[in-house]
Amino acid sequence: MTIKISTQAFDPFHEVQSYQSTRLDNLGAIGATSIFIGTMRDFNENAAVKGMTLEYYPGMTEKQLEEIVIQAQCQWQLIDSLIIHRVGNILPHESIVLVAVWSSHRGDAFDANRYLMEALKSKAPFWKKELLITDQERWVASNTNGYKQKS
Amino acid sequence: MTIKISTQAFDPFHEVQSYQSTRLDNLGAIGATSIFIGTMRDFNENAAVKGMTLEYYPGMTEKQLEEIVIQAQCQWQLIDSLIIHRVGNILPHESIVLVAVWSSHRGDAFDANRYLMEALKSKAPFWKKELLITDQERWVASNTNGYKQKS
Amino acid sequence: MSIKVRYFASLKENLGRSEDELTFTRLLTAHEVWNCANPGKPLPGNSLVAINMDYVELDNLVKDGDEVAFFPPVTGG
Amino acid sequence: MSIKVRYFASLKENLGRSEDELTFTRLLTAHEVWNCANPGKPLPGNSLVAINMDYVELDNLVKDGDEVAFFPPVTGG
Repeated sequence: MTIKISTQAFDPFHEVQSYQSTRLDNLGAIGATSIFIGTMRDFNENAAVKGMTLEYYPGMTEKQLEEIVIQAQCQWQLIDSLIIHRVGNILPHESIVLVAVWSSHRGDAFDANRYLMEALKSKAPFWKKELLITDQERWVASNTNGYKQKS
Repeated sequence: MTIKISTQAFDPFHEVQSYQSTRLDNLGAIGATSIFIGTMRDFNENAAVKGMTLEYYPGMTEKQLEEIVIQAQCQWQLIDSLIIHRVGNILPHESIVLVAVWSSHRGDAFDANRYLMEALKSKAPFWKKELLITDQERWVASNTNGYKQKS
Repeated sequence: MSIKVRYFASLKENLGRSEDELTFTRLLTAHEVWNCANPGKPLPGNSLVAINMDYVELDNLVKDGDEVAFFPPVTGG
Repeated sequence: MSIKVRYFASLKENLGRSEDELTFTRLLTAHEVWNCANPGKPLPGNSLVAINMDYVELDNLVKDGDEVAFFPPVTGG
């Protein structure tokens, strides 16, 4: 399990590939890798967005993420997992979050990845403030529930 | 939508990154990227495996994959998707399948990716024959249902 | 009526050939095509059947020029 | 009893400060800590509360040396 808070832009593909080649020693057991990348859009709730600031609670954020990963490890058989979350000033197209899960079987990889993302979005103390192209600033009010079906 | 059958080993991270940078023009709309990579393990059903041959039905395989993607596009709002499936002789650690889905929202990306993988495994005509370390060959009998909860 | 029959994976291996070109004078179902092409060898119960690369049921009728394929459960991904 | 109180995101911005160091002579709940630190400013109804970086309910008691944090719903990911 590795959790990183990144103040710099990161390349999610490079991070996953590098983690896989340097940190995982039982590659032969890996049958399934599930990767989720959350990216900053240039729109949100009907407004054009030109930037974002991500605040967090140093210490608590890492602690909550670790607890989330431990919960996932209790529920699914995982070989390893990597979470990277960006903080600070972010531009459209940049990666906000990466969740990668390695497992022997796809069910575990898919379900754990989904769980990690939903738990992260509901429990990890991060807060987004958007800078609109009108130069108006606004805090994002709350995260949606990603499991919910859209109408 | 892009579907590739690959007779050569492929690097899934390179493929996704290259597709994203050259084929997707509305990057600002992408909020969620879900990637699944199926990799050849060095074990299966309690036996050590040293190689695999993947047979397919040229023409029908592509046709079925296209229909699966069209079904996914009807059910979820997707920006683009990429499926690459390996055929021929494969070694442990090599990638067998890549499914990447780009969307504005994570629910669509997660659900569509999962659907594509399950539909691929139940409908796309591919057949695996394993070469065990004992030099015995055996056809894989059937795919499991990845949605089913393990006991 | 001219029909192309194709076999894949373990079915192909067990039959020792990958395809047949057959001519019939009457309409046949996919299952009858199998039986005529492989007398005395029942089609394994879990087999899948496609006509012109679409999945069909065993009792689907086969038309002139069709490609009928028989294969075991798929195991890709 | 010495308590550190922290505020994040819109709460911090609305209060105009990120933390308080408070001293009390009796046991307080997290909610009472807020009220003592911010008299006349009710805690917004959707606020979350943590003591020593674990989520707690508003009526949880705060101990000497604890760090109490108040913040709006989280919006990461």
